[in-house]
Amino acid sequence: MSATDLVAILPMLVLTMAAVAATVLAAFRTSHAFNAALAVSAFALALFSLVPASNAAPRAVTALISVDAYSLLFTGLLLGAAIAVTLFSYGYNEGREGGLAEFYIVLLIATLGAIVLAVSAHVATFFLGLEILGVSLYVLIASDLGERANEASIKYLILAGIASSFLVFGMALVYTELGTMEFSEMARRTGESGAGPLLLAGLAMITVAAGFKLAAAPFHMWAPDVYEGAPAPVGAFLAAVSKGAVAALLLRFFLQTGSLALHPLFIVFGAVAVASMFTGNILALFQTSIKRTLAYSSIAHVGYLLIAFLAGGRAGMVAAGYYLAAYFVSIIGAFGAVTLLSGKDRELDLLDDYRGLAWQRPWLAGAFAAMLLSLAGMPLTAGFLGKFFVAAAGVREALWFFVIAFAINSAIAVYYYLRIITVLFSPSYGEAPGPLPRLPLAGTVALGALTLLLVFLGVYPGPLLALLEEAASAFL
Amino acid sequence: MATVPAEYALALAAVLFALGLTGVLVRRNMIYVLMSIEVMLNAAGLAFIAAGYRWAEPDGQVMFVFILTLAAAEVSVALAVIFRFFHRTGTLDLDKVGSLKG
Amino acid sequence: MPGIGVGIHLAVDGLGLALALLTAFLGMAAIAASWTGISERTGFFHLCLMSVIAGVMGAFLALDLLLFYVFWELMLVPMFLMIAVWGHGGRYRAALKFFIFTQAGSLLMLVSILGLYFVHGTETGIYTFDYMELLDTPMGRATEFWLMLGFLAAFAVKLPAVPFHTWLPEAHAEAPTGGSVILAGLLLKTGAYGMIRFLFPLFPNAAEAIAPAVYALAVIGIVYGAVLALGQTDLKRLIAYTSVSHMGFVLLGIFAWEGLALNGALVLMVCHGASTGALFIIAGAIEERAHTREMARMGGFWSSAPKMGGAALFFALASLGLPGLGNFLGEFLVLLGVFGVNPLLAASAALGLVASVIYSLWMVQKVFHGPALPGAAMPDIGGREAATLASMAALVLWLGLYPAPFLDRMGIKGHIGKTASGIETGSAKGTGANGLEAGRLAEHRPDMGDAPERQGGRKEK
Amino acid sequence: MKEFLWLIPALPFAGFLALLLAGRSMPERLSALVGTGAVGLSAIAVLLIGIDFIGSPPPGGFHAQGLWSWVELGWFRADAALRLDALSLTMAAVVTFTAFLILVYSAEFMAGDEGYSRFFAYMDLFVAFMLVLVLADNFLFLYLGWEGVGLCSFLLIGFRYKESHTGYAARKAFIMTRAGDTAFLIGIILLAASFGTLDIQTVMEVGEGAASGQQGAIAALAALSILAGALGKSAQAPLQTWLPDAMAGPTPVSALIHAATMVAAGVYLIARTHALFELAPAVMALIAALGAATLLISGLSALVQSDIKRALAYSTMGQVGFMFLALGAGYWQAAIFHFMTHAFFKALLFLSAGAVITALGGEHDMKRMGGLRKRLPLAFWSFLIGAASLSALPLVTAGYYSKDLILKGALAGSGAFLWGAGITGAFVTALYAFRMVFLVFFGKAGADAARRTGMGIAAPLVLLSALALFSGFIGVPSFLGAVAPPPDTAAQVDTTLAGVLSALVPVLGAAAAYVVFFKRRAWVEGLPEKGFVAGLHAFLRSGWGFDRLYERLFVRPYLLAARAGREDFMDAPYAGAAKAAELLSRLLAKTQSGQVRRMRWMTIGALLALRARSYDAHGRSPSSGVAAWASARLGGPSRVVLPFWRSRSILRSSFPFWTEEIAAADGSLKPILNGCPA
Repeated sequence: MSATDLVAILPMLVLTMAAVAATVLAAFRTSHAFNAALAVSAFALALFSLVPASNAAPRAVTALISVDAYSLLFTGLLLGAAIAVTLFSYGYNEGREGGLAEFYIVLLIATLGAIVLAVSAHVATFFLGLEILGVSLYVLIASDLGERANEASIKYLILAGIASSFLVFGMALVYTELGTMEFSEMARRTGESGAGPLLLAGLAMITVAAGFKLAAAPFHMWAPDVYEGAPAPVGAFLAAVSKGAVAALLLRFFLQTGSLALHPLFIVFGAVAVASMFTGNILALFQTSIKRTLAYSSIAHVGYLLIAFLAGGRAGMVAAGYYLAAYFVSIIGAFGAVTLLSGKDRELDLLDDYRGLAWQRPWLAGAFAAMLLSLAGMPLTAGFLGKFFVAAAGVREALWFFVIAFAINSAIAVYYYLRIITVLFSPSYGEAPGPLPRLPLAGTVALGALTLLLVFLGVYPGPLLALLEEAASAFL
Repeated sequence: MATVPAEYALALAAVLFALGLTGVLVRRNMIYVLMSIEVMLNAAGLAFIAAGYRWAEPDGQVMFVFILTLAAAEVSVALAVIFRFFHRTGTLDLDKVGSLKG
Repeated sequence: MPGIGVGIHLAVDGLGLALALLTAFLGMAAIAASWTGISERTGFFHLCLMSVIAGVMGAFLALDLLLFYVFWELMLVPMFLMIAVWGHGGRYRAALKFFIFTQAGSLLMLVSILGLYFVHGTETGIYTFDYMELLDTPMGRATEFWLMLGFLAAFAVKLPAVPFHTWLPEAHAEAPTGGSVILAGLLLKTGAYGMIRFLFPLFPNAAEAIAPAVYALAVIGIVYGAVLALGQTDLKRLIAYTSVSHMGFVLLGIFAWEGLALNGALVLMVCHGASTGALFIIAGAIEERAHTREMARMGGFWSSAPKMGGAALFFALASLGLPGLGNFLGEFLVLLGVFGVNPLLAASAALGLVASVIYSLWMVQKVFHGPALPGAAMPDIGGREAATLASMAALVLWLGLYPAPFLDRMGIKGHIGKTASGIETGSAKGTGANGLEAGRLAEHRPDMGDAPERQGGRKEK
Repeated sequence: MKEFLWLIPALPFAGFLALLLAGRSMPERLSALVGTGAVGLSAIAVLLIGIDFIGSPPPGGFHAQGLWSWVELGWFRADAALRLDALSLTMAAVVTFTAFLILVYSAEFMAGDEGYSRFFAYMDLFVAFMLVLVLADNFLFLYLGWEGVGLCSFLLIGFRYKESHTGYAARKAFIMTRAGDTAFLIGIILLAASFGTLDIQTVMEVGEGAASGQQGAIAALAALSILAGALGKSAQAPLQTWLPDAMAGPTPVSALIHAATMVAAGVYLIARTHALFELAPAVMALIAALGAATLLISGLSALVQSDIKRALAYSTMGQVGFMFLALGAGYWQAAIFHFMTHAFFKALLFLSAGAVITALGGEHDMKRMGGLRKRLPLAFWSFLIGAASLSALPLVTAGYYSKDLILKGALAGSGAFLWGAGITGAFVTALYAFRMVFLVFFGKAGADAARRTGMGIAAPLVLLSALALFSGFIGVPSFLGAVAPPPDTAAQVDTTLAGVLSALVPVLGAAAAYVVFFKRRAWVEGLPEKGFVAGLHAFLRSGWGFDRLYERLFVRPYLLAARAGREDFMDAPYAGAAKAAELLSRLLAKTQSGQVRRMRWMTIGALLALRARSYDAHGRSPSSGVAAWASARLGGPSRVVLPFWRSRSILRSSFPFWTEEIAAADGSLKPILNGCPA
């Protein structure tokens, strides 16, 4: 392992060292601000280290890790998301009981797991990343000591455990059939010999596991309960980082192995995409909990995203990448808004809590509304361009069935996003709700930045598109 | 040493996996469910070993070590969470976990 | 976004100019109408109003399909907020309904836009959203038909054509006055504009193929809207249904795709914008004063508010198509144009003229005439309202009596010159400021079958 | 002088504008001055232009004046243009003079009304539109005037807007005439589309030039639709029922609009386009038949009315029926001549009836009047003159000359049958005319007459009386004949007997009225209250039940449809979809029970379903339509070959069928074990 290799995996090294350092330092400095600052600076440093890493790219660091434009881009996205989540968490955790230092340490480790997924080029790293991420998430979800978080954690860990075992067993089957665990090699051999039943079975089991992590229907059942039970910033992390890392890996896996060209898998993923869209959207329609609504919405978004997967090719990859970025910004922003409004005792989660918010906190409500509109795919927001690229990829490949389903679902989805917005903008009547908590500075800054980014991505897609094109050329 | 055909090992793994799955599906006690998951994971490990054997590579065994380690980590965290649940409710019945729904 | 062939391409021609001017005009009217009606959060209201107007204006001027789509969507959110925040009782439902209907339509249009983009790209190698480039996209009949349907869905919902109109009465009834003015005056026009600008030029054959079905919808809409208008008890809902009826005429005029009918549709669009907008202003003024929209609780307002009554009468007359007012001219030209295409169609559409009398007169008499109800006294319109209404009346009168300047400058030129009797005159006018449309209209004239041969020989005067 | 033609309609319109803008602040006197003065000036203009026209006839017998280019679009062109010829001059003269006299009358009659200036504004507007109608050079401009007078009729019927029945009557009038007008508009469109122009004269020339074949059929169709418009406006069967109700308006309005001028617009329209009608003999016959029918229907109805104004309204329908009879026979000069005399004597009748009504404090019922001869001598004499002229008492009244001309024409042009109807109608006319005279002015004194009439009312009555008596001597027919000579059928039929009869019948009718309604009045009053006679009475009185018929046939179904549609049934599918979505959402929410065990099962179940699906897709049994469709769409990726793992059979037999794994999951290990070689 040469020095260049180390440079290439610098972001991961930074995070690892930060986690170790934070664990050690936790014995001496337990101030909340210090721990949060440490995490943020670690993420920032990791983000910054992408620059030297990109100079080393493309580079395969052993057979396990492949550092190229694609993985670097997703690493960057994940790190950015992690920074935002950390900033939101700071205000949220301030004044709450529980192991605060541990929270940030586990957050660092979870992000590390996510990045491992993004750079993974091998079944081993796939599994490793997924487990690091998963196990850390059990802790993060349970970081709130309340009953609901505990319950959410149990649900998550049991179902995730099942999913993990499916994953490894599936991997074993694939390995049995192909005799390799490197993605690129797997692709080559599949192309040579075609797909045997073991391979298909293995891929199907891997699909189940991935579908579970993505919270795609019909493996979505845990998601609303866990999102609702978990603390809001963790919800953001689950919806964005956890989902995004798996999506990044899956995208690479399928694009590189060409598995989606296999007819059965295409059908399976098509069915999953359509089912996710409809299930998510229809279930979201009449929810009264904001977090639950967002959870169902994120299920639907996986469905949209899968259409880009199905379209495949360069266009599909670019569309999926843009969509993910837009989705990151919007969903973290939306959860962030919930986080900012949550007081010490209670999260502001019920729809009714938001009545007339726009007249008391116009900027915050405006940002929240912008996030929701972006999720709904209105122009001038990142979400619109994301949807646009996905639809374009679908139309390009003549996936009419999926594109029409996509359009129908986008129209259905409008209902519940707008429902929240109408509540935000409705005049508050009856007794005035208690005074809203003071807005924490870090989170507010994060939300502001996200909103700006939302609009930037919505009107000026050029830079990100260029990056995505470059990423696509990494292996296509 | 008489060699066991790889298929046999794979079949055994499949049986183990199915057993674990059955346990996961039918048990209500969280600890048993957790154990069943461990069985499934280990079945997968066995399958890896069988596969590695088939291709005459150490990779399968390496994966088995990975699986063991991570399963341990998983179980430790899981036990902590489950313990807190037990502490709170006095039961390990999985069916009692259901206040979040809709 | 040059990378994927998206550009900021704005342009104006007669059609766009006419509608853009109407936008500015009605925008001012809407602001004037909201002067006293909106007492809370005025700043935000005007922000929304301006955004809608900007969206509409952009849609009228955009010549890049994606840009058009963006503007098209851009009007939705602020309009939605205007209804949802400043609306009346059932505002949430109405606002959501409005949004979901239009959004469903426009998403289908987006899919079609993308389809066109790739079809064009595959055929010519140029991937672009530019309208001028896309005009002559070669494509198969089936492809053209399906792509056209996507556009038609968006425009038919917005217009609205029966049976996609059901969002309209609710949205109108619940919106604040300014919102109703914009909604009726402008948003509906974007649908018609889209058909003229995009649907026919881009998909001439498909549009022609579906024309019979659209004719049927248009005629049903004319009659259905008019009949239902009479059944309403809510003043604003009544006016909304009259819009359905009138926009049926517009739809008919557009799909006849004939010079006279098209210009008629254009005149009707402008005048409908003004007259229906004015009626909504009056309804709003009544609501502000009498605190009700229920017609059962109105009556005898003439004694205390004769000016308002006179204005209502004037615009009701415009709405029923009194000659000398622009609406009549528009309807007449539409009927004249349609007659050349299908006489029976024109005759059945003319039923709407009878039906429109019934609801218009009933409305005026119910609200302003009759014995004064207890508490019916209310202040008459003030100077601001009077000036707004007068300027709208002037517009309607001008287009009704002396439309020549308007038609010269902003009319849709190009294919005028064919009648049922095959008289060819005046087709030389198709150039100049309207070069944009000129060639295309003539080219994509739907074949009128054997009608031209039927009646030959016309004695020159 | 002729270049000031535009002033004729412009002056009343200016009067309207002045009253509209400033009328509210004007004193009554000034309003009346403006309103009446504008029409008076217009009348003077007509007079001067008429003298000029007759003195130095323009070439071709007409003078056209373009005002502005109204619509010009490709081949289609319609100008706002005026045309003066003998026909329009006659019409304009009658309209302006009658209107002037009626307005003078109104200045006093309407005094004290709260809408005084509004009244004059509407009246001026009406006159302006009527003049546009009469003078218009093309169909579209004519239609402007046509609808304009309809509007004014609506406004003036509903003038007393606080009473709800006036509103109903006004609406009914507008809607019924609009039904006819729409047909007329379609006719206009037909003409424009077929002949490429809307210029009336050009259309006539083209029509004359192409008498047969396609063009002839178009002409007939156009004539038919023009006829429909004329029927509505002129209250002829079957569109006649609005006129009696229109009497809800103030009496001068009834006099001017619903008797003298607007109601006869249909006659003018047909006379103006007679060339077109001559191409369609069948339509001509229809006109004559409808005219005769209306004449009889309305005559018998007038006979049993008790409301004086309704009786006069039915009489108006009848007289217009006479005009239609003449038009149908081709004697349009006679029709216009009768239009003129009718305008005078009917205005006179209405105005004197108005004087009586006012004097009795608003009493309309003739049965409560009586014996007013002494108390209201002016009203009596003018009403008597009017009635005489209406009955066409020979030699001394103007009505005689015009009606005689019509009856002779009917005999010559339409045959004995319709002539018989006409002569019967003439008899009935005289009968009901003198019935009114006897009921109102003779017999027992009824209610008290209070008010004295002033000069403003007296002068118009006197002038109109003179016109009703002597206007028969004006040589209108020959003047009009200069435009187009009457048909030559006149020479072929001997009309001497007819002439004698048409002179005798009115006298007989008057005499009969004397006997029945004065001498033997008890006989009429003794008619049974029940049974057939009473039923017939009610039937005639209601105008032959047309109202009820239309109510059943059109009004109720329409209202029913409107009410039923209030909730807009087209919304139902959307509401249903929303409901379905809600239901589905609630149903799906049930799956989210939050129970971990159920989640596990469902996840596994889904996995198995997916596997089953993935095998179907191999083409063994494409069980899913979606899958098949999608695969067809995709053009099918490279077919997946299934190279089973060589030489090893155990996995092949156990794994391809994932259903067996379900069995394993269920605890039954048999299939796998069976597959193992020993």
